[in-house]
Amino acid sequence: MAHDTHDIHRSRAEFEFIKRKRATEMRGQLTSFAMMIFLTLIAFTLVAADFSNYLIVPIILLLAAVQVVLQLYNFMHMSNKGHGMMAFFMFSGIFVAFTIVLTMVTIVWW
Amino acid sequence: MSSNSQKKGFGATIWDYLTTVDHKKIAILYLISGGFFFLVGGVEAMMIRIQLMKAGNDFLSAGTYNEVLTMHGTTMIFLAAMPILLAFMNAVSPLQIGARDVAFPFLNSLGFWLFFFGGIFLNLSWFLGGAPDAGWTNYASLALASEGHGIDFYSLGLTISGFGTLIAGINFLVTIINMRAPGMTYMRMPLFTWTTFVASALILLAFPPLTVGIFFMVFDRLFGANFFDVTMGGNTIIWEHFFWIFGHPEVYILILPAFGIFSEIFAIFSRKRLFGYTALVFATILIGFYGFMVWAHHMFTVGLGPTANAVFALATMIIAVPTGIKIFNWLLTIWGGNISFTVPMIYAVAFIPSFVAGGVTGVMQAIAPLDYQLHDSYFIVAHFHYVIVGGVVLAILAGTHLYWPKMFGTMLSEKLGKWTFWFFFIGFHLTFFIQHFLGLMGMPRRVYTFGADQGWDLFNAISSAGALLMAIGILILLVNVVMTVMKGERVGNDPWGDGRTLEWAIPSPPPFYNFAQTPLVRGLDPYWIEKMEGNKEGMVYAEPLGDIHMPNGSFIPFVISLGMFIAAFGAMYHTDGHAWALPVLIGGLAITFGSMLVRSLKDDLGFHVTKEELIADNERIQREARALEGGKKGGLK
Amino acid sequence: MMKGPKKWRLFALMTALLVFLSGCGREEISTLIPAGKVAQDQFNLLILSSIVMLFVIVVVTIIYVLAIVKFRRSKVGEDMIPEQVEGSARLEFIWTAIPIVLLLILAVPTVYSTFDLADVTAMDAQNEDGVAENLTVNVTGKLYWWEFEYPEQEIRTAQELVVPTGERVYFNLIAADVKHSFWIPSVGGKLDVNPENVNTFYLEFDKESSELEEGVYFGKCAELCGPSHALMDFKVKTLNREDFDAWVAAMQEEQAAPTETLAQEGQEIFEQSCISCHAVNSAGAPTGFGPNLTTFGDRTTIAGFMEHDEETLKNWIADPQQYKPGNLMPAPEEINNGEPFSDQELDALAAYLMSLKVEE
Amino acid sequence: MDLNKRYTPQTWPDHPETATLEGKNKFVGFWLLLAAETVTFASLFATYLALKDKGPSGMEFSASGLFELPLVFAMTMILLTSSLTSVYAMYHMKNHNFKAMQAWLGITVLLGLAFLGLEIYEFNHYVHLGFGYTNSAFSSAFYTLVGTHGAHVVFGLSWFIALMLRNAKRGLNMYNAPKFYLAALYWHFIDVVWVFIFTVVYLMGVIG
Repeated sequence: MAHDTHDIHRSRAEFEFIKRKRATEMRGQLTSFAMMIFLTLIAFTLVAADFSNYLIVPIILLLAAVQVVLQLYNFMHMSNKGHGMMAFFMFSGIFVAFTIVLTMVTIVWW
Repeated sequence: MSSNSQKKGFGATIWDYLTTVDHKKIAILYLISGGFFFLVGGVEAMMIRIQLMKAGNDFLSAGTYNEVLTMHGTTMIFLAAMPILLAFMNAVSPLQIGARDVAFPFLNSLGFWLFFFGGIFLNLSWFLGGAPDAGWTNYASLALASEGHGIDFYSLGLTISGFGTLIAGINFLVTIINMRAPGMTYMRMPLFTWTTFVASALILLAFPPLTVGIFFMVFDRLFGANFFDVTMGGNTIIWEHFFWIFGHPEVYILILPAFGIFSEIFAIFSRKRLFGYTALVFATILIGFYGFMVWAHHMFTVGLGPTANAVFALATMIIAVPTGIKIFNWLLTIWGGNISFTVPMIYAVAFIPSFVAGGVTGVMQAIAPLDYQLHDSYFIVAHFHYVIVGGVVLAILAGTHLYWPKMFGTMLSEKLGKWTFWFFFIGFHLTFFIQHFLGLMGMPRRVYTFGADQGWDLFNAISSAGALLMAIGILILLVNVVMTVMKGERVGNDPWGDGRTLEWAIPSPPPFYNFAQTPLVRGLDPYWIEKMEGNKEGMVYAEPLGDIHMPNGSFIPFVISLGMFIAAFGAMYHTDGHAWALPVLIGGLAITFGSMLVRSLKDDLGFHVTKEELIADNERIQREARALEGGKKGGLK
Repeated sequence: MMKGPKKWRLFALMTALLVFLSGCGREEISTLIPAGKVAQDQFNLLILSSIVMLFVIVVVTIIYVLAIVKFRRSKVGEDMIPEQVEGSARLEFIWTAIPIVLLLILAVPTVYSTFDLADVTAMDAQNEDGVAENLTVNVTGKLYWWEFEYPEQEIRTAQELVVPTGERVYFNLIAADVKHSFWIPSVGGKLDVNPENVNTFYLEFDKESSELEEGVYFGKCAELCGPSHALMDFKVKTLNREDFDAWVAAMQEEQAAPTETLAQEGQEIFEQSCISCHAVNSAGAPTGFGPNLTTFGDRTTIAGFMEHDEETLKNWIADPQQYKPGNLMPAPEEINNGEPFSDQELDALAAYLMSLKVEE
Repeated sequence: MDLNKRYTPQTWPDHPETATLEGKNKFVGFWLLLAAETVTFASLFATYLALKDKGPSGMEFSASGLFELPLVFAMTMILLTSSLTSVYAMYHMKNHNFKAMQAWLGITVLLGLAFLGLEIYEFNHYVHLGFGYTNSAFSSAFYTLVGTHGAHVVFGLSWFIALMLRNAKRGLNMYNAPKFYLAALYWHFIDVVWVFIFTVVYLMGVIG
């Protein structure tokens, strides 16, 4: 377990570059946030506007799914390098989750 | 702490095991407690067979019989088979990938103690007013109707031990993902490590549904919820689904590590690399994947409708394909090999026909309309005992013989081992083969008695006789263990002489830091490669000798688990209106969360084994090895 | 070491012989002697799958025996290092493809039969007069006994199902308390009896049960339902259509009062202590908490599993818990002003109950 | 590992959460736990969907008549915002700016507390209407699903608070950086679950 990190010494320019990169990333996160708020607003509006259920249900589920993707990939960095195994297990989990929900809404009768 | 050769007092040894975070010692703890529960479950099995040895027997009353059958199933699955497999995973997997320990030594210990206290809690039901009596499947309508606290013991005990198992699963996954030695790519991992990996993944995703289902059961029984209460809008089929969404992967959680053990044995004792390693790995992954898509074949007669039944019937049949791939690859592994019939190998060889028999009856039951006849009859009892005894238990017995020298540094007697084998193996087929026919002759499972006018007497008598032979076999094994411990003859690194993977490259038992230097892996079966190339050093190393960082032992896992154990009593007796119950519940939780808080607030950075200590330790090991060479050779060569 | 196995082999052979000799079980209850279309279909699937599986076992056994005979260390030499073969794509393909073909052979009849056996569309079919074309029986599973209601005929009975031969009989199944499972092994596979929904299926009965040694088929509860799960048996009487119609007609009539004095005495006791749970008239609205006793004298068993004679009946009434633990029938003390029934009272009750008959 | 080793923004690694083996283990293990949590919540959702509006005969409550959207809308906005503030905290963690990180975490905790307060108010309100936990299968499933989420919020908040207090004097080091990171991941996951709760339970509940 002797894998402690080696010391890092960055040049000034390198350091500034990383800082800028992070700031750009952070602006991206703000955009994601804005989108989440926007999607939530749409969902609530749809329900308030009282459209047909057959229209609303798929749309709001889709909106929720998009939000989850934003959270996972942007806020939780699942797209970053070194997340392959984690993504695999998350998707396995989502697959099992989906199966369970499908079961309970179809073959547990009435 | 730096040397395990020091003689310690009895109390110090106990304390050492109570606080250990060393995966090898935790393996021993799992083996001992799993072995103990295996004996308990075995006694329960014998009681079942005594009761059913003749028509209208009155050895057990109806209610007691239901308790015994429930506890037999629950104990064998959750408290015996799984922990013993976890023992081998702990003892061997980290060594096989060249790691110094598991990823989370502290959690490893916590996982064990949670399992242990959960198991003790469940078994205390015998002394505290009656054991659970709704079958290990604990179907909701009967479980809610069951009086007394039996079902509460079941739910709370399995909740606690289930957390332990989940923790163990995550631990092995992370260990295998992050801690493989340099050169140990995924496609060079020994098959036992692969099956550990896939079984852990199944634990990760299958235990949550069980936990949720059991939580519903606890809330229904203790806190007035209505998940399964039909009159309040509840639905008992929800329980059945959750139980089997967990229950089917659970079968693979048990059988995959068994496959792994047999894969190792076939390769070692045929002196041949596994035939079709890649296919075996992918078959393992596929079996794990299918494990989640077939659970409703346990529910064909529930009335889910023909569409659901047909879909699940077809999905179930597909599993036969990867399983068949495995069987044929094993056959081709021994084909052209140099087979030595040691005790582990005899078990492995006996496993193939037994498991094939269990597998084909599985396919028969996948045929949904046929299953309407077979379901809940003795045919299914025969089937799953063929799979679990013929697969998992044979693997456990084989693994005990195979890894005993690696875990304890001594060798179980081959002669007694063969006696155990013959008694157990013949007893097993005698007990269960005939039960297929009992099922076809109309005998339902889980009956405490049967009338003499139904033509089942003879076969039941034969079945009971077989159970007796199995019991004799296990007794011989116990004698074997005691004699081996008493004798205490030490063995070297590779007592079987044909070890192929990394665990055979280091002393038996290994020093607490496992590898003084992390080995460099140059292919599949790394130790075999070095042996074939005549490497005198044993291995090629990936790093120079240097300080090793190791975790400290800790008593906190024990205390956390104890807290939950205490809290469970509070929760259970709370419904009886005892004034002391609520304080006990709160007190237990306070112990648990308090010790968790202590753990997170106190920095625990571990300690270092210095280079000098390693060199001294290595010299001691060399000295002992020379002494071993000089004296009578240990093991067989 | 070799002495042991030889003896065992002999023993195993004898075991196999015994299995063979004791045949396929009893006609009343064995799935291996099918007595109806459903059981026959399932039996055919059993045979088909057994043949396919036997083929697999034979193939594996041949390779396996050859391997362990040819390549044992005593034969190939102590120091022989075998060639480290990696695998073979062609072999992998073969043993992937052949099982898939075998499974396809099984898959087709599986799917067909699954849908065929679940087809209950004819259940609601009516002829021009609005009378159902097919017989439907509503089955209710209760703690350790079965209730059979014939909704069209407006009759009900318990413990002994009476059905006509040679036609489809449809069943509605529901549990009144915990989950049970309805199974007549020699006539067809089981179906669960759930507390929250009605399950439907059909069975066909080919043979009149009077031809059987015991005169009835045996039915079972196949789902663990409590202490007396093992005793939750029922019997099935199959009659030809004519006899069945006669039976229905007899059931629909008002049952006559007993003529014997002892039985009349029994009736009096019955009407004081038992009538609030047990109906003795088949027709009309459901009455009572316990099994309907209209046909008690016609039955072949008491409580579903015991000898049908007066001695057993008296023992049963005197202490039901001893014979069927956990059942809900009260002890005599609870229904007879705190007193156990005297021998005389038991005699009278037994005589009365045995006189309850609709068949000749 | 040396606890006393001091870092500056210049020497602070790019990914402090995975810079040590211990950190990397925690990181992978935690993601696996989240996968298990996904299945756990799916089980709860599935049960809720199966038991939605199910109760004893004559039950007076149904999802469409019960839920109050404005309150839920406010809760959603609060929790979404808290997810963003924890992203800010992690941004400063990576820049090795301890004070800013603590400040943003503080805001996150306050928002979380506000959410929790509203949830308690909501439950209390329903109970006063007569919609108690033991009323029906529907009520049991509803409270268990939403309540389990609430319990996760409580645990997440306790985790944040413990970390902040514990490390207030120590500053950031390689030992606690992974812990902060994982706590933030946990918080995002809680948000993900809530997105589904407001969609599946509340929005789909209101439209019946």
